[in-house]
Amino acid sequence: MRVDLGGIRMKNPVTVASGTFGYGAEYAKLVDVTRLGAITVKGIRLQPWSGNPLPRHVEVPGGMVNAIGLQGPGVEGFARDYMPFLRTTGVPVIVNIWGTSEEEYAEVARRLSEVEGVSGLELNISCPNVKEGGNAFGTDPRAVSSLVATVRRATRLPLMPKLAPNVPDIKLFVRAAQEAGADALALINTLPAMVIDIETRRPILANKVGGLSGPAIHPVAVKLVWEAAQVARVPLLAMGGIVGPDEAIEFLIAGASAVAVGTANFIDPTTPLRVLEGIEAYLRRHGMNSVAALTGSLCMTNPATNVEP
Amino acid sequence: MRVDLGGIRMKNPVTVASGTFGYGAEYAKLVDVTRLGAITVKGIRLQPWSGNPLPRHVEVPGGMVNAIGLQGPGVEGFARDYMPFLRTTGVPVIVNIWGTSEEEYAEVARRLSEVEGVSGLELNISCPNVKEGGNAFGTDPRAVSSLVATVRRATRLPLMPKLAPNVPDIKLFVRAAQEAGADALALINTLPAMVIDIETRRPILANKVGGLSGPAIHPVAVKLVWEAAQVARVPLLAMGGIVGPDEAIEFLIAGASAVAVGTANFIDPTTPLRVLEGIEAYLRRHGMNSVAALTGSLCMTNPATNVEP
Amino acid sequence: MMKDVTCRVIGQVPLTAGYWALDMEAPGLAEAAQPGQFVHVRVPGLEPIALRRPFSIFGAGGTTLKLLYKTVGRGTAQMNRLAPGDSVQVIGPLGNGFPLAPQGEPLLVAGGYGVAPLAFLAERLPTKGVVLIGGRTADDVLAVAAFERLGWIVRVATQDGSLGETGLVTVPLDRELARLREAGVTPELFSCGPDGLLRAVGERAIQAGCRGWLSLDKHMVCGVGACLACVQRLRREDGTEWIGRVCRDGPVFEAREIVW
Amino acid sequence: MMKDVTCRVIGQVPLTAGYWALDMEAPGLAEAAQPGQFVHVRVPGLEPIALRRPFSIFGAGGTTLKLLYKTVGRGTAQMNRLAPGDSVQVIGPLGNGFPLAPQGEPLLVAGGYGVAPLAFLAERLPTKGVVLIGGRTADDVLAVAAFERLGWIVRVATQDGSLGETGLVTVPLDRELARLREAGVTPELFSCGPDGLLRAVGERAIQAGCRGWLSLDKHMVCGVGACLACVQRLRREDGTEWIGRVCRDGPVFEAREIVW
Ligand SMILES: Cc1cc2nc3c(=O)[nH]c(=O)nc-3n(C[C@H](O)[C@H](O)[C@H](O)COP(=O)(O)OP(=O)(O)OC[C@H]3O[C@@H](n4cnc5c(N)ncnc54)[C@H](O)[C@@H]3O)c2cc1C
Ligand SMILES: Cc1cc2nc3c(=O)[nH]c(=O)nc-3n(C[C@H](O)[C@H](O)[C@H](O)COP(=O)(O)OP(=O)(O)OC[C@H]3O[C@@H](n4cnc5c(N)ncnc54)[C@H](O)[C@@H]3O)c2cc1C
Ligand SMILES: Cc1cc2nc3c(=O)[nH]c(=O)nc-3n(C[C@H](O)[C@H](O)[C@H](O)COP(=O)(O)O)c2cc1C
Ligand SMILES: Cc1cc2nc3c(=O)[nH]c(=O)nc-3n(C[C@H](O)[C@H](O)[C@H](O)COP(=O)(O)O)c2cc1C
Ligand code: FES
Ligand code: FES
Repeated sequence: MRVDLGGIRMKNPVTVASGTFGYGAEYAKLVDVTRLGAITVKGIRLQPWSGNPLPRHVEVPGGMVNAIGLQGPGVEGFARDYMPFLRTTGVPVIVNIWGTSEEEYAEVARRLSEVEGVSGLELNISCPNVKEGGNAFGTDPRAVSSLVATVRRATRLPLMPKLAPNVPDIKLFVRAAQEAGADALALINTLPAMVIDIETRRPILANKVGGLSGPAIHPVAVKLVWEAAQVARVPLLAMGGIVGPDEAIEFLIAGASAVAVGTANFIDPTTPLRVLEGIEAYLRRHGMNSVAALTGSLCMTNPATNVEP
Repeated sequence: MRVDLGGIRMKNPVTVASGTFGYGAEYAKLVDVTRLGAITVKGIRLQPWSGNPLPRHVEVPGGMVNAIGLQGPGVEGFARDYMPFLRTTGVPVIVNIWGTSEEEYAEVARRLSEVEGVSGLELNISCPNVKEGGNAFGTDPRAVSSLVATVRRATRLPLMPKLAPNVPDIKLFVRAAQEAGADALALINTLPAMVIDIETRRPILANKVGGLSGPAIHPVAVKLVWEAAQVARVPLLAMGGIVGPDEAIEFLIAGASAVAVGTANFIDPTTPLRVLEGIEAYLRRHGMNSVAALTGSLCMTNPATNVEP
Repeated sequence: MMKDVTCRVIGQVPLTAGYWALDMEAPGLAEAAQPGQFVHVRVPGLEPIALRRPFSIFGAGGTTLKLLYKTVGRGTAQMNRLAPGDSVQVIGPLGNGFPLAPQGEPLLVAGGYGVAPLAFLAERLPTKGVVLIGGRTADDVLAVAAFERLGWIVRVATQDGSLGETGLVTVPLDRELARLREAGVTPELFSCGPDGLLRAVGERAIQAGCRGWLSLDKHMVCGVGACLACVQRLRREDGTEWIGRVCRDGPVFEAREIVW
Repeated sequence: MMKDVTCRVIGQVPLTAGYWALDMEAPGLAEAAQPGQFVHVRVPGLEPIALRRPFSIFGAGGTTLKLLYKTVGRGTAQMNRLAPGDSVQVIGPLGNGFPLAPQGEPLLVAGGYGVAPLAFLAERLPTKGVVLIGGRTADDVLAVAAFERLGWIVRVATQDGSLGETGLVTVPLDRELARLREAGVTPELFSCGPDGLLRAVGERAIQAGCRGWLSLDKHMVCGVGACLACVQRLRREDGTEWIGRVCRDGPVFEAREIVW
């Protein structure tokens, strides 16, 4: 079940999605986090950041919309308060990072490179919930290229940009990121979304807009992962709407090397382990001896059918 | 309840989404279609078109993914076989049109301008299910601009481009379309999506990819409608995930002048009429005497709360 | 004339493993139902936006509508929970049924839950004949007693030999056809089942020079012809082809119409 | 120590209009429960991905976990259907409860379903005192008998005057505080209810120079501190501010900690 996610050596292909599993410690009493392939933590910028006002989330059919706004303790706070526990898990730690300028991203990467136990960086260039940083960087291939190149120079850690889903052609971004030195790619982040309270006629989220996650976005994510896989020369970490093994296996077949469980953690914290066991069972049942055998195994020829209209 | 949708005079703000209500006649035995604000028919190109092989749809959480592929009878077939019934309804008929070249779009528009009873054209530049035409036109503002200008020259009918949702900045497309002569704008079309059968490891849809519709996409649609309304000088027709009055009212508050019910027709064909009655009741309850009072009434200041983190 | 009716469940009974017979009060719908037509069911308990499920009409008498269904997925599994008094939204009757004035001696060929429309047909046809029922195992052979009660001769074939003769139902079909041919009787075939069976029945109808009415099972969305999810390439008498909507133009087609 | 437990419903009873008391077998969870802690309930029958709903622990004895809830939306409406024997996934006990060794004379102030944690607290506090219950109408006044059975003095205020005195619960609160002040007794306030009430109670605690324990009701997602949906700006003793997670660092805070 081993997977090498662009230098992040995972003992299995299942991690958690940034922002849905805190800093690993919060769920550790409910889930054996040492069984995860990696732990991906909430987005971190250089300094502590207070995020958006409340309400920060709203439930919608098929998922939720959130606008947490990347609240976090900053690099120092993270290293001091959360890394000690994370190191005890023995599991690779992927840190999701962001900034409001290329320099900030680079500086965060530089500092985290010196923190013991950090295994890789997920570059968040696709958060719909902050004005600067986030989605603005992620929706212009040149900006992605320039940002990834800058951060690349600042660290030797495996670098995994997390692409924005709200683009017409994800392939441009895959190429831009990998040519600029990305070791892996993560997708997808939440879809920009909005929910209005029709009685008050105000947006429910204090931030007005937020990001849609959960099963609602799964078919969109599969399409993007599959499309990305057409041109990706680096491994893909897929996420978006995984609630059990089936959605994860879809991602692997579409071309992902590993998967991350997000929103489902909130409802059933054992989801990542169920997904893991389900993938194992699937591989056994289909006589496959590695995740790699499943990755990108999508067969594009339809079976002979009488289905031509 | 009257609404002027860029020259399409609707007696109320509720229509049906193209492709989900056939050519009006199919549901006429179940629903009093004469009560609709307009009837929007399935996409039509110049010649008959056979669409995609089967399977053409798959059910997913929060909706469905379809890849019908714009099967249709062509302009002549439509005018001959379906317009006679539509004319008897006395309801404005909006024809959804497409082509594989600017010339084809223009020619379809030209011919439909001569068909009695056609009240407006919805320009489908955002269908994810056909190779040419559709989404390719809709994701490049220059292509949109050029196409709309060309079709504009071909017809005096109200022209309503239907924008693609999978773009980082919908405002560019709103501006491009209205500057090129659009009278109204429709959004959103389905989100590009894919579903894989994990046992056969094949895409479920014969077309491989399709479009996600239903409640799953509603918060995404609200965000895009709201954003479009920031720069739109023409009325907006909003759709995506309406299942009852509430989702429709959200769209109106976000800035739409009218709404279209899509996927929900398949589950409950009375949805458009329920939506209509719900909007009426809402206006009454809030002492508003026109739909226009609701359109764009979103209040962006949050109530004073203790919610700063 | 199709209607959107709120039906009340009268009751349902499990038949063989996985198969159920469901009776509902469907006033205004049941009276209009013809054999071969179907209904589109909004399964209570699925998410509000779950698609409707299509089922052939298994029987209709007075205001009672009868369905026979096999539990194959989440919708039918949910239907297992329906209890007397429950409300179910049903659209129907939909589509075009079987012709009820056959020109030949009726020979019915059912595969699995394909017996459903044929049992209703057997009830309404003016003449009785033979019905052939095929299934994988004995569990897939339904409604034998119902056909016999109506005076039909039933022959069963199962692939595993657990009921009737062993093998595909086309084996007794070919025997029946040979018998009728020898007797100089023109048969008229009526079939419902998986595509493979329908195709085989259709080929035999063409070969025998008789009419063969096939009820197609396509995944559906709207059920009324509005969405184009259920299309089938068809051939007109003049040989030109067109694309029909199984829900509206079918689900019953004559063997020669279908371009497989 | 929080646990993810499959609970079995023992039963539930409707209280006043819209309010229910729900008892479940929660082995491993109930034993550890402390007043002021809460549980995170996966409501059966909602879509699989519906968020969990947080509820204060209304009582815990042996392996039995008691909740008291008000029907306010689709989750709680669905909970009304829970029947004995049903399984419910529950995570808990979560958060930090009330201190159980008060320095002053306990004075409890409940608003609506805010009685839930206070009733559990009343059971576990070493000394009895007065509990003030406020509500819009008589229907919003719960658990009076339970408090009285435990030896607490109950005073009720309703906004419409349908039970107890008319007006906000802060009126009897001010009277109680005056009485205690005159008697030279330092009170210790414990409150749960809507933000407006908590704020009013907190202000009075600060004014009276006593401790005031407030249990906050914030919308939650994870319930364990992982998502940052439920944050609250807080003040340390040294005056510096920080952002706490109500689910993990609360839901109970001392009045002076909270930056409203
Ligand atoms: C005209 C017609 C008549 C039918 N009559 C009967 C009948 O009398 N008895 C009976 O048991 N079944 C009948 N079927 C098949 C029945 O519709 C499916 O078995 C049922 O929809 C499966 O639903 P599910 O949720 O249990 O399965 P799932 O596989 O969970 O369903 C997923 C989706 O696929 C569709 N689907 C799955 N299988 C089929 C299928 N075989 N045909 C059409 N759609 C399918 C469902 O409607 C749903 O949209 C008929 C189908 C058609 C088109
Ligand atoms: C720590 C804590 C303890 C609570 N204890 C109790 C209790 O003992 N008894 C009781 O009746 N209620 C209690 N509540 C409130 C209870 O959680 C909500 O009433 C319930 O979640 C409403 O769910 P719904 O689906 O019926 O409402 P909906 O409005 O349909 O819910 C929509 C979403 O909003 C959330 N939500 C709605 N209202 C609240 C609220 N007041 N607080 C938090 N989230 C909310 C829901 O959890 C859900 O995610 C408590 C809340 C918190 C945070
Ligand atoms: C509450 C919440 C917080 C999130 N925070 C972050 C974040 O800090 N950085 C980031 O890159 N993505 C963040 N995401 C996005 C997720 O990592 C993930 O990409 C997305 O939720 C899709 O997966 P899902 O559908 O399984 O939740 C967050 C998502 C949620 C729901
Ligand atoms: C089966 C189906 C067919 C569709 N056909 C068309 C079409 O021909 N032209 C078009 O512009 N949009 C088409 N659409 C998109 C809808 O008009 C609508 O934009 C979309 O479904 C979102 O609305 P909904 O969520 O309410 O369904 C189709 C959608 C569905 C589900
Ligand atoms: S199911 Fe919609 S056209 Fe047949
Ligand atoms: S609910 Fe997730 S941090 Fe409190």
